[in-house]
Amino acid sequence: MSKPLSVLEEKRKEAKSRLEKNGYFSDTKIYVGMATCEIAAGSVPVMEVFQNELKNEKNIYISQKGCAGRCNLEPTVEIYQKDKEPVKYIQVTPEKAREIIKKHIKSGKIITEWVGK
Amino acid sequence: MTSHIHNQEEINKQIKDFIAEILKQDRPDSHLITVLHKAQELNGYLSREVMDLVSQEMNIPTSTIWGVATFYHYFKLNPIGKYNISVCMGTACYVKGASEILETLKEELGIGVGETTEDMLFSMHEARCIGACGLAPVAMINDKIYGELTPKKITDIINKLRKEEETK
Amino acid sequence: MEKQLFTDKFSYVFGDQKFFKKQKRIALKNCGLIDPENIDDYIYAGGYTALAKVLTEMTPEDVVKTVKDSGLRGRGGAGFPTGIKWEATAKQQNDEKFVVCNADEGDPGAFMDRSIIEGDPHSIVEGMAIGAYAVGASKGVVYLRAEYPLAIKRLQKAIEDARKENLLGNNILESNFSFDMEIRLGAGAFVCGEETALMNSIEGKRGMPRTRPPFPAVSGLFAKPTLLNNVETWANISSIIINGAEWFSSIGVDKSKGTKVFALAGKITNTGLAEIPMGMTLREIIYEVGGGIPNGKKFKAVQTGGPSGGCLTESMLDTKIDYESLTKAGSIMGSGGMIIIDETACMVNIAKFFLEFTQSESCGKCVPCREGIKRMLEILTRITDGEGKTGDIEKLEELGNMIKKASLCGLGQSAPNPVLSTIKNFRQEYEEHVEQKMCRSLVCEKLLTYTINDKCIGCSACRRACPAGAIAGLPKEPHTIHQELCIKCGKCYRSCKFHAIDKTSVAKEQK
Amino acid sequence: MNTIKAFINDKEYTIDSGLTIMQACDSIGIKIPRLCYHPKLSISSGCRICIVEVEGMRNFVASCSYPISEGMKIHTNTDAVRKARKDILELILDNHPKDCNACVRDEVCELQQLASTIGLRERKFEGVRREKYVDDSSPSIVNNHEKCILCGRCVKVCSQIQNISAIDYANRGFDTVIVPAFNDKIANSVCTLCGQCVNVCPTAALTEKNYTQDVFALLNDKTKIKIAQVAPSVRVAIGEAFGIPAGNNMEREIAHALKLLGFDYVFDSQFSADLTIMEEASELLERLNGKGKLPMITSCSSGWMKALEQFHPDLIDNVSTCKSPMSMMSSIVKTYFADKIGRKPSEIANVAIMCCVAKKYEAKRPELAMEDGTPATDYVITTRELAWMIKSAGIDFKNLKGQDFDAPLGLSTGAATIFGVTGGVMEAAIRTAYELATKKPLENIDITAVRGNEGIKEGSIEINGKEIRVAVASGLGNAHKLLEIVKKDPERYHFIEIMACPGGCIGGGGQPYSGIRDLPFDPKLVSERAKALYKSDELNKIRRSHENPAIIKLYDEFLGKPLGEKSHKYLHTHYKQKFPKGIIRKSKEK
Repeated sequence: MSKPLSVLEEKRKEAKSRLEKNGYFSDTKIYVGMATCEIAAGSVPVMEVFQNELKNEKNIYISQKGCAGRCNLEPTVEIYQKDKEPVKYIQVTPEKAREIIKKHIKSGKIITEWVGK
Repeated sequence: MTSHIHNQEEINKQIKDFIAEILKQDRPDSHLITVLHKAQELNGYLSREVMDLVSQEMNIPTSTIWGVATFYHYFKLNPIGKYNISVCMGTACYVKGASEILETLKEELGIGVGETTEDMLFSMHEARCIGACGLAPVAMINDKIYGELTPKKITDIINKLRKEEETK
Repeated sequence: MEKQLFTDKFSYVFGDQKFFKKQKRIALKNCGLIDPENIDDYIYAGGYTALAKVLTEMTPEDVVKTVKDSGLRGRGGAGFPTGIKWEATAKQQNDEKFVVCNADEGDPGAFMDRSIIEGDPHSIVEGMAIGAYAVGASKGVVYLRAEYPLAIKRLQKAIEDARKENLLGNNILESNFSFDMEIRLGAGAFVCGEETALMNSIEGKRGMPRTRPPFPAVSGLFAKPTLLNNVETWANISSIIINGAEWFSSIGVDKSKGTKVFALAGKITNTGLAEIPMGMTLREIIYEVGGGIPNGKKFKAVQTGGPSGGCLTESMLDTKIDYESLTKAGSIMGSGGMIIIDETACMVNIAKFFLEFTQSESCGKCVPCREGIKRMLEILTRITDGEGKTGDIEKLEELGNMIKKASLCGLGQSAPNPVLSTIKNFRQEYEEHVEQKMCRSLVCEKLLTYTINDKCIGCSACRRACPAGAIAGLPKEPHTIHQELCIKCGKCYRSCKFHAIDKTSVAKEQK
Repeated sequence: MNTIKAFINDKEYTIDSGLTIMQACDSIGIKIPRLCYHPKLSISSGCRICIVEVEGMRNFVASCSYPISEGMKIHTNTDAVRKARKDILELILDNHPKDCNACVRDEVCELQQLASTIGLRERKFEGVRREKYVDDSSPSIVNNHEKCILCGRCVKVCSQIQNISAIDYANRGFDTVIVPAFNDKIANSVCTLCGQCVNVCPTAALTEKNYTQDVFALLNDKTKIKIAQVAPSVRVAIGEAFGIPAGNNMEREIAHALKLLGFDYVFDSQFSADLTIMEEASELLERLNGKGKLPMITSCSSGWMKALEQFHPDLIDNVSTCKSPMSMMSSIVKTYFADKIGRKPSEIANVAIMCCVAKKYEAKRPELAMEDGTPATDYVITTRELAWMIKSAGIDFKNLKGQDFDAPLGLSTGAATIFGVTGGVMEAAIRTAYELATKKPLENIDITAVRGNEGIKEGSIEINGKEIRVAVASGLGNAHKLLEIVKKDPERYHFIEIMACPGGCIGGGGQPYSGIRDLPFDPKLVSERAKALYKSDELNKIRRSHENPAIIKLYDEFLGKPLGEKSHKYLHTHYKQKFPKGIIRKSKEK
């Protein structure tokens, strides 16, 4: 009986459609690190900046994420844009976040000096 | 004062309700630590009265409860200050100078580890690693983590909190 | 699912080639890539496929065999073969069994468990459900540190979401298998990382270890057969099920298969979490993944295994990271703390730090640990205070070896390791402290001499700070320290903003 | 039984399977040194003294808990083991005062004995010690933390045997202490002062409150008439303190020794035990006739009385109002007897020699005081304390000729003798109650249903066509269990005997440390003591309390009749709820 696997396949389809509804497949995706360590380094106000300043934007998906393990570079923010390589900003502050929105998200200009290598 | 008494009654009632729920489950005794967490959350610390209440409600001897409460660092047996400072003494923090931070705080606040200032403003504890090693040395004041501390930085933070209190 | 793994995705997403390229991410496969509070994200990324797979096409015996064949060993410290534990628990006949996740991450400086639960909580739920299926358990408990509020919140949400999706509860995914789990909070006791102490704590008691046998597989939580693994171990399970035992055992070396997550901390450029395949050398992880020692300082030692581990020196940097090699070199794998120590650290002081930790965390049940570690700490304290006596080092060794062999649980059995391994590798530093009353790293305050150099501008800050009245000098004129009055508290040094106070330590005449 | 083969010190043995290494070694005559282990209590393996080497194991193994298995190769006496044991013992002693000569347990200390066995000859470590703290708040038990080695036997006996849980471990690591809840004093805790913790303590951390100096001072006080009384179970245990095998009744030697110590009169608590039976049997019959609550529960055990007030206040009306034999005696001495010798009560001092430490507390109960507020019983000393006084006064106890107790309060029956053993009060009461009610002799006065070592016993007897159901519990843990049944089914029994100490008074908290080479509170020892009491009963010509001529005379001359006005005044009392309220852990079901 292949029941559980097929049940899960159904669930995966449902999950996908829910994600879709929430904008998961937008052209721009922003991931802000929100683990304890990231929060300690100041990621909550950074998240707030992205959420507040982009709340009227369509086709942008903002999500939290766990810690990838790069403690001394936190808070980190990744920007995925369709057909482009992801960009990781490190040691992001609210001020930097605003700049990132202005230059990178809205004008497509990566701020290379803030990008982790 | 009446408001305080009323408040205590309310706290006791919440603890009782919480225990009543626990007692419906399997092996209720095993939830003692859960209940003590809840009681501390509601009451601020584990007072004798609160532990007595837990004992009567859960049918666990007070000596057992006292044994458990004194075994675990997390349980506070005395009222704690408005600002509860936990200095992380994890290895990463230690290697990067956590003991200097602790010494500075002792001097600045005039209290030792586990103590509370007379004005009930600050309590100080040593914490095990709070998992912010990248920012070592760190301290947690209530829920907020302060990283990359230096003796000067921590003194400034304390003074800032003091000022805030004065202006209130 | 493709076997080509996660690691590439990490370097793709994060860049950071040097840090990620040498890693192999299995336990951390989703950490930093998905939204931990969204079950859809996990399911969409392939989550719960392993659970569905075992429920669909594997018998419990198959699952146990797969885990056994994979060569996975416990990631919490001792490195006991996981499959053997599973087999032993599965073998027990009992109407009630438990699976337990040890998330009482206690080693100071290790935080991979927190990171996994905060970054990928469903991997634990899924791993435990698979384990429960394999051993015939219907209840799971995660024993989680109360100091990790965010992890508690995320795991709680994961459990609730999984229940809603029928990934926990009765007849999971319409199979005959039912399983549910709950979180129990610790309350701040390092010893509760020891499995029997942990079970006592879940039972609401003082977290004191029990004697073994009986082992948990026979009589564990509530005296029922219990399968207990740590967070990182559970996080490996779904990948092993999906990719097979052979795939997992192809990673790593000899008796140590797969990967291990290390928390890099201390004097290292890239602090953080790195999951590396077993068999990598210490040198590779420190200098390549970790980026070496910052500020141009010299490497002195690497401490692995937390308070139960040991310190390894420069000459041991080519040691491979696997259970046996680390043990042979005089340390342990432990839960994966890796503290890099540079030349500014005093090894006697480091040993004292770890011993202070274990001494304050001893539960007090058995004599060797309760009384013995206290005595060792007293001896170490007097050594670092300049009051060491000839023979003290030998006493430390005698006590340390006895405590290791006679203590009741793993805490006591390993507590002397940092002392014994530093005596072994840095005996000269100990001897300098004892015989010459000198600390070459300028760490042990009582062995220092404080003097004022010509940077002094006469601000008097040090004079005011000195509790012994040992500093004299007129305002705006260079001050001096009267050595015979100095109590070596270091307050002047901390109070000076002009780097005008020097610390030195020189060999005193031998008595 | 299945057997296995194992090697102990290189010799092969066939051993019953299912044993621990320690039990296996015991069975072949090798006694591994041990400290925290106690066969009646759960095993914690904390002291690590009993470690052995097992081939193939990296670490030492605690023999008390490790099961022996087929082919195991065990070494109990290698250099490594001996050295480690020495180090461990030294660590214990480093945190223990070095005042053995000034210690009340000098020469009867398990720790001291162990040091000698292990051969500790040098001290290497030293360091800070546990803080000095003495809790002498209660009149019965003193807790000296400085001498505590945290073996935990007291905690276990208090929770596992007595189900009182007055004390537990608190704090942790080096700061661990054993204390009542909230670091309270014993006097303010739920402790019933039964003294079982004292019995199992290997050191002087828990001892009775010692009144020997007061008693010596009293004996030198020429203005007082000094009167001693001796409890039944003292006489069958005191010999052990002088190396006389257990199970010898030394009552004549005790009476002689007390005279030599300077007591003016030496009376027997067995006399007042007979008196207690007169009152209690009558009270039972009254209650059976509808006057008062049933089941009636005995009241002579002081530890049980404190447990009643703190743990079972709802049963206060079920408990007999009779004072204990000790308090009856003191009362009668200071009234009836004082009159007889023409002295004022204030000129008389009563010293009770008891097997019990709770009796020290009973003596201080205000409700038992004389009319002027002074205590009826001036001092209570334990069997242990008396043994020490005898030694200290240079009395050659073993070789005393012996003498009788003084008349008239020294004459007793066999029924009174068996008060010292669990079931004895019940048996004595039935003998009298039956005959008082039926006016016929009881055919078989050995009521075996209530004899024996079991914690809970039950039986029944027909009195005037009515079945009287009785139950007996010894040890407070068993008492709680029995009372749980009673609370659910109040009709089940008519009469219940409860003794706080396991085995009854012979297992009391004041009995001699039962030979430091053996185990304190050894069940075998307790049954030897019991046998001696039953034997004395058997040998006594008078075996029914109501046939004691001195008792009959006492009623004639002074009291009138049982439950009469004077009886109520001098022989009965009352109880009331005390705090803190105790918690009884439910016995585990399933």
